[in-house]
Amino acid sequence: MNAYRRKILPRPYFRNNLRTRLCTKFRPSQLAAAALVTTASLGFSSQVLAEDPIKVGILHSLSGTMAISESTLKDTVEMLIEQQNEQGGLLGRQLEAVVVDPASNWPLFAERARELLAQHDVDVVFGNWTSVSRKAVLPVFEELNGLLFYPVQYEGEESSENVFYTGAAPNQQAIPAVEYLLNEVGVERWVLAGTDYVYPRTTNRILEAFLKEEHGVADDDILINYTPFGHSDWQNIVAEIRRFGSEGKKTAVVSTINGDANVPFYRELANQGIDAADIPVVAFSVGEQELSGIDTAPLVGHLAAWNYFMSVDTDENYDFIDAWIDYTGDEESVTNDPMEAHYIGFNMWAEAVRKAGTTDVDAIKDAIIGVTVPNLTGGYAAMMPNHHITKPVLIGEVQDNGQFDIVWQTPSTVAGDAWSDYLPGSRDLIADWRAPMRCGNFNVATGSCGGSTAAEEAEAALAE
Amino acid sequence: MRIFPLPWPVAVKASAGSVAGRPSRCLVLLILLLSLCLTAVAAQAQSPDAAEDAVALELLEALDVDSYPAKGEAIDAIVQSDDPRARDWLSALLDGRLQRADDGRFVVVLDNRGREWPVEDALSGEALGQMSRRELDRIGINNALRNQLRSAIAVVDLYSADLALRRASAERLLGEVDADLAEPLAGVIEQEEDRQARARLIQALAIHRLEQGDIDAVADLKGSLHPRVRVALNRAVMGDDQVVADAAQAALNSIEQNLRINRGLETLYFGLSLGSVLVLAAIGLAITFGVMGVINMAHGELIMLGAYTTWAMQQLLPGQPGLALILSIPAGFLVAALMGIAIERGVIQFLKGRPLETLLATFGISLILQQLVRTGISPLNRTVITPEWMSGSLVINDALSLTLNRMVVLGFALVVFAGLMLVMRRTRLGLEVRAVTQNRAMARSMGIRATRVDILTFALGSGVAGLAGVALSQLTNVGPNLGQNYIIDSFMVVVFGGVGNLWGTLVAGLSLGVINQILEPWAGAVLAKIIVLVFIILFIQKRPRGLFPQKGRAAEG
Amino acid sequence: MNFLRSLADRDRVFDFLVPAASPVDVRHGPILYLEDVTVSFDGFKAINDLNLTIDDGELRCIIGPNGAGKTTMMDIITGKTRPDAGKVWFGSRHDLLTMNEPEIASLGIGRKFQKPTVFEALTLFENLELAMAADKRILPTLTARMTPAIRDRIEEVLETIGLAELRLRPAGILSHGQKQWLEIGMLLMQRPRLLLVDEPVAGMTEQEMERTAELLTGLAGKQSVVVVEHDMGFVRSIARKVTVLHQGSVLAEGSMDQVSNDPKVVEVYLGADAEEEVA
Amino acid sequence: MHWLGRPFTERSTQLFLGVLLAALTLVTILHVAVPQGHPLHVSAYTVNLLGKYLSYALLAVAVDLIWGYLGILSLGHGAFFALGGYAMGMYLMRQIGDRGVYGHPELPDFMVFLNWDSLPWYWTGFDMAWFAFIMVLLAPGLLALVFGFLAFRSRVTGVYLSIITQALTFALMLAFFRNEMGFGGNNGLTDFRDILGFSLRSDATRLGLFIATGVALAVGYVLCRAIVSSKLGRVCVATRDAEARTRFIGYRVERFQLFVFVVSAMLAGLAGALYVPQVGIINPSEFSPVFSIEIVLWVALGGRATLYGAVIGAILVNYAKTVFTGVMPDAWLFALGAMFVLVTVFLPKGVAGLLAYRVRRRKHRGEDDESPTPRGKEVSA
Repeated sequence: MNAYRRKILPRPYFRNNLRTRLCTKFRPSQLAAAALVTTASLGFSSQVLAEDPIKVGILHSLSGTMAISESTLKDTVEMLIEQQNEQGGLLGRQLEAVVVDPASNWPLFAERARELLAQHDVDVVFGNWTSVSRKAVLPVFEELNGLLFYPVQYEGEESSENVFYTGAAPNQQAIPAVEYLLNEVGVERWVLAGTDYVYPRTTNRILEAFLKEEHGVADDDILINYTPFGHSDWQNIVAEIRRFGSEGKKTAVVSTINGDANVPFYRELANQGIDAADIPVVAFSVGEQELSGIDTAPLVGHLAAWNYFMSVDTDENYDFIDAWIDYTGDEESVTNDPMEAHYIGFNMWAEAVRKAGTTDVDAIKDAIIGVTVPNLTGGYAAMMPNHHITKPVLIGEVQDNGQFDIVWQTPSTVAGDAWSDYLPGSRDLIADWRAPMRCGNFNVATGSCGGSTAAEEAEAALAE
Repeated sequence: MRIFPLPWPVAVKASAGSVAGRPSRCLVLLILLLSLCLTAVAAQAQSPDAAEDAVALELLEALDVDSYPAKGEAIDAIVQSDDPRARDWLSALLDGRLQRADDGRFVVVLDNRGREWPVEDALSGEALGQMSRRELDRIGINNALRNQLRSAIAVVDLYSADLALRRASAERLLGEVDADLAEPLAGVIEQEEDRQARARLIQALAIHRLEQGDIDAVADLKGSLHPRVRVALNRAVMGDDQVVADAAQAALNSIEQNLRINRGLETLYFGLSLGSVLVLAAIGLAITFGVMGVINMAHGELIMLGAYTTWAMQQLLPGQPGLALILSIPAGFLVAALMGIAIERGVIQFLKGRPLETLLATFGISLILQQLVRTGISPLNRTVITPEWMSGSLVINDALSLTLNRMVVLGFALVVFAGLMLVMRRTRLGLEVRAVTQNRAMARSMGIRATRVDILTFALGSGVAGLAGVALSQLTNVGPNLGQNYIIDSFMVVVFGGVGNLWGTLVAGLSLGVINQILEPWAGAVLAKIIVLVFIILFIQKRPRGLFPQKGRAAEG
Repeated sequence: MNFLRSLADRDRVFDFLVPAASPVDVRHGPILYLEDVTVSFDGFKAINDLNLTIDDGELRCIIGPNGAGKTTMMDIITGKTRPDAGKVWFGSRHDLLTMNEPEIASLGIGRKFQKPTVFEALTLFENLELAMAADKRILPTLTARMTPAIRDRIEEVLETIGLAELRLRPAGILSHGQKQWLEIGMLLMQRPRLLLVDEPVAGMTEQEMERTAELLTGLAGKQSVVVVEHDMGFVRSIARKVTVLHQGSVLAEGSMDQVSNDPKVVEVYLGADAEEEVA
Repeated sequence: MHWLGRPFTERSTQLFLGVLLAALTLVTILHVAVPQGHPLHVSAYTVNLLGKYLSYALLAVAVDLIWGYLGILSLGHGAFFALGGYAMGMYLMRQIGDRGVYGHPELPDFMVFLNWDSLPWYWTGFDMAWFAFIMVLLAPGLLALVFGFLAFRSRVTGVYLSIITQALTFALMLAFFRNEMGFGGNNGLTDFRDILGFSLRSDATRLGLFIATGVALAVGYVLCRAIVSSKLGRVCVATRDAEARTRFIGYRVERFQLFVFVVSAMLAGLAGALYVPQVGIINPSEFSPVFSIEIVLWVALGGRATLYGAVIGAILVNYAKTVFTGVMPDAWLFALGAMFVLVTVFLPKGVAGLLAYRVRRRKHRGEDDESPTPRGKEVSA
């Protein structure tokens, strides 16, 4: 515990904690006084902070349901900070990690984000996994003008001045995967199965529009299905997929099923005799980390689309894996796509700090656009003006060792698209945070930023 | 030039551009010869001489190119060379294990876990020890090649001595027979002795005949529930020949009728299987809650412990998942029962007669147990392997097959239930438990050690939760959150069935499962669950004591 | 369907829809009238064709061996248990079988349980306050104020049951006998027409028993009192008329002397006990 | 004396209100008057945090009212809290107007996102503050009325009631997770801009919300105190300890239970409504049964049937949570779990009981004045 504490704790926290312990031992008669001291101690930590190191906030859940996925990302950022410090830090200053635990609780994410920015005065934050947690912290980052690097694939439809999206947007994962199935596998019927939350909903809407508009797929040939989080009884749904796929046309499942629900899903597929050769499943949320906790036998041959696989055969990747295994001390530990996203995000931020010569948020925001750093798949990632990055898209086939066999890859990198071309609401929107536009939702049809004119026009239309 | 008939649509598509001539009967014979020779040569284990190695190396070299069409030709070349190692190469290539080391040697990777992989020489078959994955380059294939490889291996299997392989082959041929294959197929049907494989092959041929407009084929297809048959009949209905279309329509109608019945049966099975999971999860609770009146919120975590025991057993006995699973049944019971005793002695005995307080205290225990597993083992899910005999499904007919793992769980649930009934009805412990439940003071004065009975009852209920965990490890994730997903459902089942009534729990669990599965296709998974919950809430308001309330004076109070 | 109907059963929620309780009509004879009442639990007939009549102002003792159906009879009268067959009338106007417990209570039937149940966390004063006959609907209860008249009435009852000194102590600290008295006091606060008292002296000392006997005899005349008791000495000391229950129906009825000389009674019940009494 | 005025004559209420007022004033002064950087300055972050604790405290008071005094252990009070929160969240969503990313004048972003073309009917009216604020009380109140009516009428009490309240909040959680419901699914409602015309991103508004929560807590506390010290409160205690007896002396117990249950649900709704603008998001996880059980722990730790104990418990546990999850995230669940066990086994009267015991011992040393512990009802008494 001690080593752990030393590793993750900024020093002021200790003092704060000591104080807390002292003041919880109040007597009844001193209730009011204790309350006062407690209150003061809560607001205390910002004053004792030393000005010297550059502070890197880490906002990943270390407890609760999301700890499964997020705690390794915390370790990743800590490893990157350690590596950076070994190289002499940045601008001659050391980096210091400030770790807080939002405990998989969305309101707590907002509170912790505020703590990082307002109390600890961190220079940059790496964090979040779920969309809802990002949505929860977004107003805080905008209000307090912080920097957030968000490393997970997401539904798009967002571009904030203060957030950098290093994970895939739908056009960097879902659409290439579907194109692969169309062109290489010859799929004609589609099952879009997902967990009922915003990422699958949006992705499936985009895919539905894409399939219908671009490839003339009929309504009857698309089956959309949503299940709750952690769904474990897949019998009916798999039976439906089986029937849907037995109409004589090649069928594939595009799965945006989240986390825990996947194991029972694939098991049921295998048990009902659905083979990857008959009906392949391409998943957007199943990576090495998820595979490490399950019996991979039923999954072998199914597909996943990511921007990185641990099995990528490049030296950068092997170096990264070696460093990661050394850092965790666990020969079995795996790397995955969001880790690579943090790797890219961290290097981009470091590069921008060097370029700007300061950690000042506004300076970084300007400097980082256009920054290009190597990714782990043998190419380069560039920060686009819409705060998304360029990524290659890889399709991998699950192997029995829990790794992916890469079967297809986009010829070049794809730039992330904040606003999907396939959704009516966002078709006309673009994001560009360079001067003079500086706008996250510029409407090219009306030529204005944000909704104000759109609203006026809508009202005018109503008046007519 | 290709030598195999390529029955799969994608494979056909992949080869469409290059196929010069369709495979003919002599090619099939060639395959037959090839397969015979493969087995014969392999049996003699002759080591090929150097000249052969040079040829073989050339064959493999041809694979290590960038162009996929070139690789396809290289695969054909390997098939045509009657090298005895060809089949091993092809399957290694299919699995992505055929790789090339930096020194140019071709190797087969034996195990690709970790960073260092054990490999053997692809030509000589001698073990080369471990190689770093950095030194190796995989020979990549794409889907078209994968299908080509599978076709190549599978058509060979049609002539295999292994019955299972032949059956699988026949299955695959359904709807894929073309004119070139039709003729030799008739010969194969003649030769085939296995009824099942034979019936399949006849159907496969009939589909082809139907496509050719042969009305007699409808008779061969009538009554088959196989989706491919249905597709073929559907096509015939759409076809130009009115007579054939009418016959096909008639056959189709009877098939549809049959399918509806099968779907009904399938839904019933799904419901019973879901119900059996609910019963398993709830039945331990029916004992601790129903008989002792203890609200054990840590019940879910006891289930989780059972599941983790299964995982631990499989770790202890690597390579024998089935044995480990069977051994986990007593082990899971024991672990959960011991934990139950600890909980009873440590907390619950101090809270006698304060059910709401036990609820809070055991909830605290559940949090501790969860976190214990998270920090002690891992926050990640654990891999529990499904043994061979529990994978797959029992095929009743082409439209109805029952998944084996769920069938085993269903049977297991019934066995556990019967066992519990026996314990409660036929043993001294059961008698004492019932006595203590009804009148504690009186039972004590009769010389029954009530404390001991409490401990044993709680251990029994907890142990059964452990058994549920063992079963659930075969259906769902084994992770720290496992228990949480079942606790509310378990309480619902017990309360719905009537507290203190094991039969009630069984009936409630199974019926809730069936209701849920009937609702699901119609309302969707989430809504179905909400409807069931609301139904139970309303039901409890109407009949606060559940389906089978305890009667009599004692219950009136 | 039943569910919908029960939703329509509005008078259970809205007080103002309930007709005000009408006073008990005893002009045509008895205050409590049970006819051919039968109830069974799992096939066991706890009450079997029971007929019983209590007159206004009477003090009646009911005795009988264990399992004779004494407590079940009380449950039926107070609406806790529904009989399978028979009639139960309170006065000549109220069919008790159509009413629930609070309705029956507000008609003026008070019950003291075998095991004394008082509100242990509340003071004696508050126990009595709650029991007092008053408007027991929600808003009147919420806005109820303590008036001198109420206080006097409570003090009066506290004096009657002899617990005035303890008025501000929680009822949980009382001894067993004191709880019995407090419970009787609570019944008095309700100004009931009929008091059902279940084994009032079980576990009491000799003095406590005497005091209880005084209390109960003092009540008779103003209220009708039905006492169920095991203790023969106590019954003898207060009884005017005694009913003997056996296997759920009336075995004998009359004065204590008549009953104890009835050979049937002696045979089934008094046999052993009577000898003890004599000794 | 008027029933509402009665609490002000009680010493514990005076003390409670005094401490609360002092705390509110002190925080306000330290926040506004003391310059930033001064060690005694209370930051906006802290004010916000304290505001959250206070709304939790109000929620705990609501739970204590029915659990402490009526013996009804609701494991679904999170549902009423969340409903109040959603009512407020819907108002705040409507206040965004056309400032959403898509610039739609009426529809919230998530509806545009999911291709809805008009507001669902149940969203109408929420653009008006008065309507939304009424719904904050009405929505949870109505749910409590219907649910309680059915439950108490059939005498579902004790453990059974706890279990079905848990099922209720679980069912609601599943329902609100559904995107078709029109409440934003898993993401819930977020990205609020302003409330009653004040920007939610300004420190002054935050202070205002903190004070408003404090006032709401005071009002809720006094209301609950007035109820429990009226005759109705004594009927509640009587019901808790001996439900059958209460019925026999002529009280329609189910109506009293229903009345207090509805009041408690409305208070919980109010707490939720004050919570949402301070944390900036409302999503279905507030419906999770675990949260509801945690509320009960606050009350148990603070001390049942005291009201002020609930406040102490809520603040204590949440402060501990803030500190622990920052310092030792792994240890937090252990600590929380241990608290559940230790409090129920060793500290049945909670912190308040401990305080009261000390005070009493100091007052009359040696005098035996142990009042009986309030206990939950037996499964089948």
